[in-house]
Amino acid sequence: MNIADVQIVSILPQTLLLAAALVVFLADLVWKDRKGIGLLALAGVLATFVATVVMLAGPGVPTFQHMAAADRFALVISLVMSAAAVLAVLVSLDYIVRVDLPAGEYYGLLLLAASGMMFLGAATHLMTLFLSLEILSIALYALAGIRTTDIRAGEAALKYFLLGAFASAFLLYGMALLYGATGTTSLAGIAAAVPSVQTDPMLIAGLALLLIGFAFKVAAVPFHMWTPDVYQGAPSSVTAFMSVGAKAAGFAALVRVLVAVFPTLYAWWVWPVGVLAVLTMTWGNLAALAQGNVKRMLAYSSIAHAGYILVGVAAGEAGVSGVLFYLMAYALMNIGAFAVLIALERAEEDAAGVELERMRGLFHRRPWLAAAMTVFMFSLAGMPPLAGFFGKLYVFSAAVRSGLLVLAIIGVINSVISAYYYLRVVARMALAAPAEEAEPARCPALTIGTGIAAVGTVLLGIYPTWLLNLVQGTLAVLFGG
Amino acid sequence: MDAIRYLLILSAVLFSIGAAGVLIRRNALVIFMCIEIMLNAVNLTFIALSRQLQSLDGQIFVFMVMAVAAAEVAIGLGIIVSIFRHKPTTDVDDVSLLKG
Amino acid sequence: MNSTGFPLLSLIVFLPLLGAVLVLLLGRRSHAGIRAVALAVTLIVLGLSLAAAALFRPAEAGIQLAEQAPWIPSLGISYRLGVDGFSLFLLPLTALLFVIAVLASWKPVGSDEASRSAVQSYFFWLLLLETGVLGVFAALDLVLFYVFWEAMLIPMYFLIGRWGGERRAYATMKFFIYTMAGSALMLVAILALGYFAYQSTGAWTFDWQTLRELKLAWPAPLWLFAMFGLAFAVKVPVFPFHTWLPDAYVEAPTPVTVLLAGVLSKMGVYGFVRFGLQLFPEGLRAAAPWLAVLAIIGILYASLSALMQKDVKRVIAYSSVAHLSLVVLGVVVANAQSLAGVVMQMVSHGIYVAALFLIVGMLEERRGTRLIAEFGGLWKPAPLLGVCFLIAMLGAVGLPGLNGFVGEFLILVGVFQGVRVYAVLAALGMILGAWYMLWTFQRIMQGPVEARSAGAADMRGMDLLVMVPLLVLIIVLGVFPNLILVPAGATINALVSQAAAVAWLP
Amino acid sequence: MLAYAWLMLLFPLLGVLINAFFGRRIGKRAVSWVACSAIGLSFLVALGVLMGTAGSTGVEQPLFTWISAGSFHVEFSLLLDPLSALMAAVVTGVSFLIHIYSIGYMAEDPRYARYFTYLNLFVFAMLILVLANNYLMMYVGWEGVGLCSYLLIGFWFERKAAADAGKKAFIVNRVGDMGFALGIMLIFAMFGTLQFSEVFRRAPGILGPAAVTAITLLLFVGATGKSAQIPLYIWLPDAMEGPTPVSALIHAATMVTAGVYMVARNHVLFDMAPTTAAVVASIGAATAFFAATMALVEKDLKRILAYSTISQLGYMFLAVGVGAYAAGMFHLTTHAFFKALLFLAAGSVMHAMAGEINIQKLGGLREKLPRTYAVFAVGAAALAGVPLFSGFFSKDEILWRAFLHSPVLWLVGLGTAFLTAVYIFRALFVTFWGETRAEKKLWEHAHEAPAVMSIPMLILAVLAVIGGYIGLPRLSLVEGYLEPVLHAEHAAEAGATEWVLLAVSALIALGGIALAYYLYVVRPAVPANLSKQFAPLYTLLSRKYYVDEFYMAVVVEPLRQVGRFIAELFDPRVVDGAVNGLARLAGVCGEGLGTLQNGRVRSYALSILVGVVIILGYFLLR
Repeated sequence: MNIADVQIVSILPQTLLLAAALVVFLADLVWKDRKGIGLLALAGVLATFVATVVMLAGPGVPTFQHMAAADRFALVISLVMSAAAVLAVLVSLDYIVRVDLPAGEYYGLLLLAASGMMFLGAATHLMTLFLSLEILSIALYALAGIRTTDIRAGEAALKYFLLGAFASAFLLYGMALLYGATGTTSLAGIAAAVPSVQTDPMLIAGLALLLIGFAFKVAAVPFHMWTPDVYQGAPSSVTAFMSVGAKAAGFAALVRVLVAVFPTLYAWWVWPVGVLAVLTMTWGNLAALAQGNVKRMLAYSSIAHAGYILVGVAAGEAGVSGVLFYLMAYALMNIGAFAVLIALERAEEDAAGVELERMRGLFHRRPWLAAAMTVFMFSLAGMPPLAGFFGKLYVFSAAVRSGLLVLAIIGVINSVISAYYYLRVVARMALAAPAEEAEPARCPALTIGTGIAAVGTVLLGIYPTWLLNLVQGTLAVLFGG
Repeated sequence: MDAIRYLLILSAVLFSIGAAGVLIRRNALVIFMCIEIMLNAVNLTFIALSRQLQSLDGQIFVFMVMAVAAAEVAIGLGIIVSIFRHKPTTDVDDVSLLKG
Repeated sequence: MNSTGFPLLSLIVFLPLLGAVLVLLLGRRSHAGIRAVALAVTLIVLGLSLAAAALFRPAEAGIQLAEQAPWIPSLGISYRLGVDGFSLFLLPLTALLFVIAVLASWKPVGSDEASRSAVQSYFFWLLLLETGVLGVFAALDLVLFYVFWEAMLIPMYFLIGRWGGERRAYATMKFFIYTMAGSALMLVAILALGYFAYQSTGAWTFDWQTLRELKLAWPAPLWLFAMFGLAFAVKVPVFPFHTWLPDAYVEAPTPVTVLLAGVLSKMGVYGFVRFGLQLFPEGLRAAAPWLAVLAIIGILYASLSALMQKDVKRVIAYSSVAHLSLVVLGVVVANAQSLAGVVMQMVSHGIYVAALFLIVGMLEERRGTRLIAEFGGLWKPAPLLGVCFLIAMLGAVGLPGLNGFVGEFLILVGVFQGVRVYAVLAALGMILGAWYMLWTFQRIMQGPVEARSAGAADMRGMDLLVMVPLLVLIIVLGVFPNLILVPAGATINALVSQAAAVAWLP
Repeated sequence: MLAYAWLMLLFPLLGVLINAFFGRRIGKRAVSWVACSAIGLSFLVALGVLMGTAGSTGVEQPLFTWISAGSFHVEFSLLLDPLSALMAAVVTGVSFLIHIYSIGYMAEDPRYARYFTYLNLFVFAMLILVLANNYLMMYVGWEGVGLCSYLLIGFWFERKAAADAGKKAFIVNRVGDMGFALGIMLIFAMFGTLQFSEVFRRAPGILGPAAVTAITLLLFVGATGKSAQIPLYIWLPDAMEGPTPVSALIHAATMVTAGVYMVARNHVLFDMAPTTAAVVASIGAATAFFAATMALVEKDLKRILAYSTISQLGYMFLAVGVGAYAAGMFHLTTHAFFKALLFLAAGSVMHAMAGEINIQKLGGLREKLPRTYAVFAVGAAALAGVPLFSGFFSKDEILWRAFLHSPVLWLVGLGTAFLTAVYIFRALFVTFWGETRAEKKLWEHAHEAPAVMSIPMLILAVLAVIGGYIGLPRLSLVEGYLEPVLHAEHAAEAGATEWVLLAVSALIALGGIALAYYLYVVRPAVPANLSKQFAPLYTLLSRKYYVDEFYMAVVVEPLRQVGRFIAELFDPRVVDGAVNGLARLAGVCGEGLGTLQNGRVRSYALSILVGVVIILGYFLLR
């Protein structure tokens, strides 16, 4: 093998992140400035972001040894991921100092997880799929429990770890069965073999187990039970990042496997995915109704959003671009919402997240922060003209196009239910008298992060076309040629 | 020819035992070991299939799985230790502050 | 761009948005400046909308002043605005009522100190709302329409929730969720319609004019109409989807109630015509008997309910339900007279109901209560208030010579041409309407002078400024309804022939 | 002159505008000048029109297009023909006198300008009603006069009774108006136009018997409301809460006769509908009799006159019901004179006695108020049908035509005439004769009204005497004048029968007066005994046959109960309860799901495993 054929450029964003992670780990040994390390990490993710943008604009690149692709699909996922990572680092800069987290481990693991997520989005081989999944998972297990001073963080990490490993085992088993049925571990190979072995139980079972594995990662009901606990127990900045990144990565893999590898079995998987979608959004929304803790409510809300995205997945080929758009919109609004929670969070008493009552009268104390939160809440509720609305519009239109009108209907009804609990947050901020509370944190990075998320949420709503053009037709090149 | 079938069944049984163990046992360490059983059952499947298919992919996969499993052990033990520092127990049912 | 090459409608729709931004840029303490900006912007919008009405060529039935630009081409969503004779007068009406609302907000609005001092955000939301409402009436792309339709809820949420009465939190949440639930299915219907277009033409489109030409296979029109119709029925509201209304109307601050009743309720009726009758005449026809029965129930039910309300604002709120139910009945019947009546009544109702709610606001301001039993004999200390109340009330009661009559009577004539029993039942609303209105008027304005009302101040200054234009319009439109009916004539004829094409009523 | 007919409308309108906007600033004197000259000028124009239209079949004068909605095209346009001209002249003439009278009567009222604004507005609306060339415009006037009636009855709105009465008048009228409105709709549905001339021209060709009966009945429902006929008469007695000149103008002379005018205007249709005509005549006769009985026991002088008005309106309907439109219009005219006169005289009594109106607390007033007494006596004689007074001629015309039509109707009419003579002279005797029963202070204070009040009364008294001669059976000015419009077939030349009937009714009237004289002057104790002897009947009469109570119990209360049920129970609990229940259901579901989330990692694993089994099962068993 000639070194020139390795095509390292195909995995440039991931590699950059890995490199940045290493630099951060090393720098931590000698540099005790947590902000500085954070800025270092920020430089790394920004570089990744720029690289992704450049690659999106540039000509296509071949795959990385058929293990990972740099197709538009993967690059858009990278874009989402690096945007999420940029925001996550921005909101963490002040936060980890406040709650006293070790900077090196924190940023290193964050970058590592981000790299794993990007790899997952690009993976075109069962091996890369598994490895990248584990990279991101293991990094996230550790991140979830990084706040060792709090037992709830440990509990979150333990639950995530045990259940994650448990689910990984199923995924892995599914891979083994696919390998057995088709004789290959490359997705392209499997896809080529599928038509000839269609009804082989081994193949079918493999598909089912793969679906289960990714369903766990994206927190689809009934594989979602870990989500609220982990999201609540983990440090908020971690939750922000993983609720977006891990979900996006899981969906990227799910879409690539289901839509690109098993299009001929669409009739087989559309119903389980559809049912998962219905269960997921309904369960998430209903359970969120009963939450008094905003962080936990957002955890359930993230389950519900997984349900909406699953509607797009169930739409098959037609839904791919919708899923990508939704992921981007979701990344902006959800990290934004967590950013506001982070600003409100105080080191000790809010370890398990900010209670709804703490939001009282935020509009009077910090109008811009409250305004940003309002944007995120309305966007999450799917109100036009914000990003969340067009995300839903896109996935539901795909569902309609694929004849899944029922899913669209259930989806919009769910949006209405969700509006109630999002509005409750707005109501506490805007309509209730301010509580006598300490000032929320002020930090330029956090403000910038929140601002970017808010502006992005609005812009993506008013003029979604630029992103829509980007995600359009990604399927055609799902294997990167 | 049947050998492969036996091997597959064996690994499926092993996998099920592991899964059942996860559900039944309360000790975090034991649960984790059950998961290891599941992973190894998959490894067995890979190896059997690799032999059947005369392809190396499966065996490479097994190496990867073993490496990953090792990493998981490291992180898992770390988490368990970190909890143990707050609460001297390894019973997973004892750590259920987060719920609802 | 339209034939004049000047994006007049866009300017009308987005100028308030610009004003909202301007309001944000002004200092939070410069209340006078904020008010001035709001007033200037709403006045300019009013002027522009009148200019639009003047530019409108009455003889033509189709869409005029149309504008178009690509927006989200990948989904076939574009930016399209336009008006026809049906929607033409809704723009000046909206613009006028926003001017009135701004004037009515000259004194700080709100029930507590915090909200009263939040002038900046109040006007920000108010101007944003204006963009939303004007957008609804001008949008001719279904998705764009939906965006305006839903987006309008956000400012409304804040306006009721922050500056409303005691139970504002409950009312605003209910309003938001209820109306959002109503329009949820509309989104699916819009998407389905876009998909049908895709199936038949190979390209997604949400262009209203293209979609009109779409031939839909039965029963698609019925289902689509039902999904659209639910949204409109909630917005109007049609019985039994009306229970959000009393809460919202009552809890909202006066200027917002004026807008709710004057403009927002028209959106539902507008929708029934624009996206019901014009897009799915077959669907509306099939649903017509049901809708007609609901409308008639609405008239009688709301009238009887209004009769026994204890809070004067609730009386007017229920009267609004009754009056708009009649308008819906007019849409359902869809003949030349009833549709002319609908056009007329939409504007008329907007005007007199606005006047009535303003008066309720003034009553509340003077006495700190809205309970009818707490009033009495107010006409003596406040003669002007009494006269204004009287004229507005008579407009609402449908006294000939005032604006409420023309629309009501035309609708009834139209309904009578269609199904006579409907007309007879609906006409009972005339009697009940007189009853509850006069009784309310009597208990508030007449009778022995209630001790605490004896020193009530009469209207002056700003009170008169907001009221006089409305009262003048009540009379002018009652005497010269052709100001509206003639420009709308060609459009109404086209609507009628469309309805007749699907063999409407016997 | 006809070309300037619109001035008739303009003057009162200007009066309204000036007094409404500047009335409080320009002073009472200016207000009365504006108001009275407006009506006076209007009256002059009306006289001109009256002369101008003589012999004409009608001229239409379009002013502007009011409503054009497709085929629904309504002009605002005046119809000038003898019928409308006569009515307009009566309306403006009587109004003018009453305006003058009001200057004195309302002199002390703080809301002087408002009063005259309303009064001018009333004349304006009434003229629209009268001069309309189409149904809808007539309806405008119709409701407009109803509004003014509402405002003027409730003019002293601080009194609950006044406010109640105004509201009652408006709502009861609305009931009738709904019938009128439906009639208009039916006409439009049949003809596609609402213009009188078109409708009448095409009616014979278009309308079948059922349709014409329906239309005329609906129109008549409107008439029963405005003209206080059974079953909608109940508002008129209460309407006496208004200032007395208002009662004279609106509730005696003009507005309440609009129903008669409307039927006459639509005589083409009513001629085609014998059933309706029979209904009109019967209701007219019944109302006439029925109201007269109630007047017998009433103690309130104004209410006696109100019942009397109802009764006389019944006569007019009896007339138009039997096809004697000209006779109806004739009686309308004479009634306008003498009933206005009676009311003004009653007002003069009130003026003198500080508002006291209960005849049992008056008495002997002829000493103190000789002029009032004289004019009241003239009015009473006219009303009672004393020969040579105006009422005698017009009433006999009606009775005669009724006799030709149906002796039963004639008999009822005759009975009513008798009762009329009794009750009005009872009022006269009790109020003006005998010893006074008034409080001493009031009695001493009593004084004759100023000239501004008595001159209009005098003019009316003269008219009440001579007004009848324009319609002498031989002379028949009214009938002749109205001939071009009404095409009344000349009934058989007045022969012996007519003279006999004339004599009979004259005797009946005199007999009634004699009875009243006996009962209330000669033997004042008898009535009290009678009322004790026939206590149930007396109670029935004095409680007005319990009709108000009946309506209250059968219509008003049930509706209010339904309203209360909806407003307090059904709407918040059931309709809204369903909505809130749905929301609560979602909340309960959410909490239920929360309990599933028990925090134990092994149950989470179980959930995963269940999912695995189901999904695997689905895929493998599919």
